[in-house]
Amino acid sequence: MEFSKPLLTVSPSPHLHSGMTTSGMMGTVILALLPACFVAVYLFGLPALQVLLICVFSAAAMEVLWQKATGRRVTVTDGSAAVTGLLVAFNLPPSSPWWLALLGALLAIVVGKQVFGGLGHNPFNPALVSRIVLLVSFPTIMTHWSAPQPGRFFADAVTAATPLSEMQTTVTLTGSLPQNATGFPTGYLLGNMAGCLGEVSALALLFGALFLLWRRVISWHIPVSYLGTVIILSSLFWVIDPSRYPNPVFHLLSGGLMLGAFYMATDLVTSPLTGRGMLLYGCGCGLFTVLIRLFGSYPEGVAFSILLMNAATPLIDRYLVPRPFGMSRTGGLP
Amino acid sequence: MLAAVISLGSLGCFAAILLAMAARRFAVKVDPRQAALLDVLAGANCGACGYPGCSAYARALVAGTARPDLCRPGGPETLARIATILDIEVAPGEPQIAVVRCRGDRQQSRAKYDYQGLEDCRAAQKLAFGPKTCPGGCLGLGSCVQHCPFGALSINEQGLAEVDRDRCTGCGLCVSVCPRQVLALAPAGSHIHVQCNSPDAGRKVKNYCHVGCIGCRLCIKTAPECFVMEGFLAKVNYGHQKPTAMADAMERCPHHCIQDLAEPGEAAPHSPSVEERTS
Amino acid sequence: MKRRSFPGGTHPPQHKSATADTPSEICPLPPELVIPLAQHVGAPAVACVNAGQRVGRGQVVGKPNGFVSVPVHASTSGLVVAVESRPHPCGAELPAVILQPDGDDVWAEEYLTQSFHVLTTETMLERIREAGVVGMGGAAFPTHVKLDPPHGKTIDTAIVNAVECEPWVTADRRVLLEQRDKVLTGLEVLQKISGARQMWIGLEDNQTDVAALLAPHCKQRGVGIAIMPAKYPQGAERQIIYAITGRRVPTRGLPMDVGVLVQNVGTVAALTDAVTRARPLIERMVTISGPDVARPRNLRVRIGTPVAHLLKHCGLREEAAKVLLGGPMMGTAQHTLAVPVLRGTSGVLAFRRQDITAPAVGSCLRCGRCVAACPMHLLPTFIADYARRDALDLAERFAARNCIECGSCSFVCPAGIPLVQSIRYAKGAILARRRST
Amino acid sequence: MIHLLLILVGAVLVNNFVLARFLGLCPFLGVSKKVETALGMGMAVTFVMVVASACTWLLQYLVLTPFDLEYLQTIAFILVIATLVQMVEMIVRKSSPVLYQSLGIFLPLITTNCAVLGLAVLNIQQGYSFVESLVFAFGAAAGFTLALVLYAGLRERLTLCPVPDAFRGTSIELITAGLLALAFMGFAGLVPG
Repeated sequence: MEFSKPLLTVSPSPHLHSGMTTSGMMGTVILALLPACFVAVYLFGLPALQVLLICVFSAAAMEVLWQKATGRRVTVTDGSAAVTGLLVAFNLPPSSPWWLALLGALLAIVVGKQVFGGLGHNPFNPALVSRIVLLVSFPTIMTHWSAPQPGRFFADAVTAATPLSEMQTTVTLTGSLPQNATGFPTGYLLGNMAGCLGEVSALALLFGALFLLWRRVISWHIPVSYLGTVIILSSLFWVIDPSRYPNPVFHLLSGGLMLGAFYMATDLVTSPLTGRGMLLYGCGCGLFTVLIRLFGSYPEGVAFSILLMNAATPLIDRYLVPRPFGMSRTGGLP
Repeated sequence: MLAAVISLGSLGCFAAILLAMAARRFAVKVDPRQAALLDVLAGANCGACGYPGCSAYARALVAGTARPDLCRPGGPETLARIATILDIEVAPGEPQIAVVRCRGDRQQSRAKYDYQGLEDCRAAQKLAFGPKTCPGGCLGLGSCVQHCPFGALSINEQGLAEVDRDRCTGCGLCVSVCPRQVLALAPAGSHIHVQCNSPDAGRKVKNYCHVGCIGCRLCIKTAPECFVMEGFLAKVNYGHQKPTAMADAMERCPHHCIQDLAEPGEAAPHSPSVEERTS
Repeated sequence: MKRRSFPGGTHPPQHKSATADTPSEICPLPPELVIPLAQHVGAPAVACVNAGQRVGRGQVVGKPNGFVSVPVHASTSGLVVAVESRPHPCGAELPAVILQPDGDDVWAEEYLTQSFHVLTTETMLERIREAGVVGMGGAAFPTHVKLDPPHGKTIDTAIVNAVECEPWVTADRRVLLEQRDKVLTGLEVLQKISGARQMWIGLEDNQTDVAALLAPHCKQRGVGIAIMPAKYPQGAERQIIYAITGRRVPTRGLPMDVGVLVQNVGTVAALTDAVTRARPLIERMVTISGPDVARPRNLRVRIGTPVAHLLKHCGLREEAAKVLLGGPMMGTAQHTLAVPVLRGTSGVLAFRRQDITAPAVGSCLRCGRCVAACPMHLLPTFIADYARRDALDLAERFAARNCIECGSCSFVCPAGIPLVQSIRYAKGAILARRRST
Repeated sequence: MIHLLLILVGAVLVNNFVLARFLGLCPFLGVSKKVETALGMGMAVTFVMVVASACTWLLQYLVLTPFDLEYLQTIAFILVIATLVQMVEMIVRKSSPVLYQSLGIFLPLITTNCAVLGLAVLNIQQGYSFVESLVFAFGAAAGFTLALVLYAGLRERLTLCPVPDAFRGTSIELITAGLLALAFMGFAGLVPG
């Protein structure tokens, strides 16, 4: 009597799958980030390429090492470590030393993600955790910016200030805005400013973001509510005192707002699940970003505000539960 | 110095009066036995007693609405202490242990279909009543392992559940979790068990399992009263065990479903106390 | 023509072209019919024939048992071989009448054609019940019960559900094209019994050709055609009601609570036979399709025909690795091909080994796709997570019991988590707990 | 008004008692397993803080300063706070046994909670007026509650995570708390002074 004849497969319904998998989504994100990568290398030359490569590969390597060491299934092929690595690189100054890039990737993968149990369990955006830890630990290196030198790959770095830090310094010293923050700096669209490796070219980021929206990897809720809140709030201040507060276009294009709104705040794991939750989350991000940029002692508030709203995500998910279809308004959840 | 003493003294007096008044106004009575009970309960919050956690059970005990012998992980020792606290008399029950009543692993028994889905027996049982042809066989997807609060269960390489006799406290949680009642509680002192749970007649069992009970009654003929039939399935009569006769029956069982689960180091396949009480 | 839909849902690939425009064929009788006594929601019928007895086509072989129950009929004339337990599509072995066709296929009695206009509602309901008409979209709920709402509930809108949102399945489309007159008469019967003032036929926008064919006839009868975007699960009762009428069926309620009656196209066609000719429901349209089927098509199949016979008739490319009854989103996978076609079976789909590779199960990304897809506005990932941890209270608080098990969440989950299976388990466990307390 | 608002925002966000001043860490780590409990604890602390700062302010400026007894500040404040907490405990126990049970040992521990004493002392050090000190107390308590509830939400999620064995329990909770504090660093400088 032999029991090994081929059997029919029985599985629970549904028996179809959309085909969109975790690795597929991560691959799409990487594709969307590529234009910004090219722009970064074009603007900042070889050092930027070095930072990008170190971050991506060390993030992947860290993930493999950690999962091997803790005896878990190695899931580096899902691409999430590579995405994290890329985003870490995007959040570093383009001329960061190699060890900073390495440390950043390590922090993101280990402290940001794996200690919580890996993909899907981290409460905070790993790349931002790494950025903030580095910013607090190495304030000088992390605020040492170089000016973009388009197409000059081997040029020596020229120190420059980011538009936001320049604004902060000038406002603190003189009480009014510097030259560059009073107009509508459309030059920033193409990346003609100093800043983190990946945040400088709003156009390249927007291009990738449209791709992500089209592929439905991210939904419109967070970017729209985030950017909308920033625009409304900054317009409000600008109307009150245009000589003291910069216009909304400056807010949108300078600093990491585009990167934050489309790629960091929309991080699937650390943002709310429901549409309403995402809207609230985006509004919170926008509010804190403007407050910190205008009144805080840090020139840039995107990273902090997203981390803060990450912390609020469990509460948002808990209290903004959608009303089931057909349940009365008064009924609520039993 | 004097000012300090006076001011702090009067402040203290004032506070004392305030507190005294509040204590009277907001007095709450609590039975001190409840705290004492909570201390002696096992503290695993396993829920085997049927209450959501140890403190709920303690409250029910004090209220007199719960039986005192429900804390299985605590065993007779806890029972005795509960009895002391509540000042009641109880007879200690026999400690129990979970037994896996199936030996039909992948080689020995027929699979009904290829299962794809959650690693959970109860979910799999809902798909065409489980991926094994035998309606009583262990599915080996580990629902019991996930639920055991003491880490006493595991799924072995052949895809069958296994009980670690040292860790099992006989709380019975796995018994209630298993969708096919493969796991059952038996006296911890007994070592010989019928390791089959198939309700089907022998003709059917032979068709899907090499090690299932076929209801041949050979064990009952060899060791009368030590075994009983329930439908087509032989069971050990735990209240009436004779080790030698049972060992004989074990030898003669054509499908080897009567098994001695004693650890290699352990002595007799039964405890003398069982013998004493039954004789 | 309205064009509305419902919030949520997904877009699975259609795969309908293989069978959509091929005329249906009559399936030859199998050597043995397995006619289960439980083919509907409610109490199973009780066998009223014995082994060795000769029966005519359409003869009652199982008597209804209670109000929510319908009789079961012999699908052809022949010899009752046995009344015994046989594999049933639900997975268990359940009592069935085993019938050996004699090939003559003669009706047990003559059925006369009669206009329904002269019949009373009671007579019509009785005939519907005697004919064993049940919901043929898959739920198999006895139609006479649905048409006879308790006192105090009035029906003002009747909807014929021709939204076939399950991929591959085209049976309803073929019924609509080939049995148009039956469907239209059935509509009138439906209107007369329910007293509905508004009548709708609901179609997806991939069926505009059917809509165009129906339009003149519907206009004549005052029946509206509602075209809805092709989206899954547009054909689910609550979703189609919302799309057409804008009414939301209360969570614990039924369509009749908002004055709506929904009937599947096949059921409506069966109503005509039942009422005007008093003929029992012994045959239905079944789509035989799937990547493994060599000659996919729609067949008019006698109830009780084993799946193995159908697949043999249509041919398999290679040995089937997975066979479904119903559509791929809500159908059930079978562990044996001995199971018969029931009144509620709309499709038989066969898949090869390479078609059924499930995505690797990872951990939840919290991407919210399941939330966006859920037509019931639930949080599938939360409920499934709580179900896996046996936190039934939390699962219930997040309205697990409202899940309609449409499968949209599992379909879109990038981590390949079998969400529906977990939620289904939670639903069962919650119900069991309610019963025990 | 602006001035009071700044004090409030400063106390809630910028100089958050838990995440920036690191006061009251004991209940922060102890009573944050569930959001409901955290909210209850936050309410209790808010009540104690506001009443305590009123009492201690009055005590300071009506008793201690006029009689040159400032050196008794600490002990007198502790006495007042201890009394208050005892009363809160009795009231909670009577009015909400469930909350009492879940707050457990941490209710009496508010007595020795450095956050309450710290608040009373800070009030005097900053030279706040009576109204200012009340606003400051409320802000500090709201900040404490905010941090506690945020942290409780995070911890509820943590219990569902397959954290590596080495990091289970307090270890991962402290990492989370650290990251939360890092996020709050962004508020630095938001309110001058």
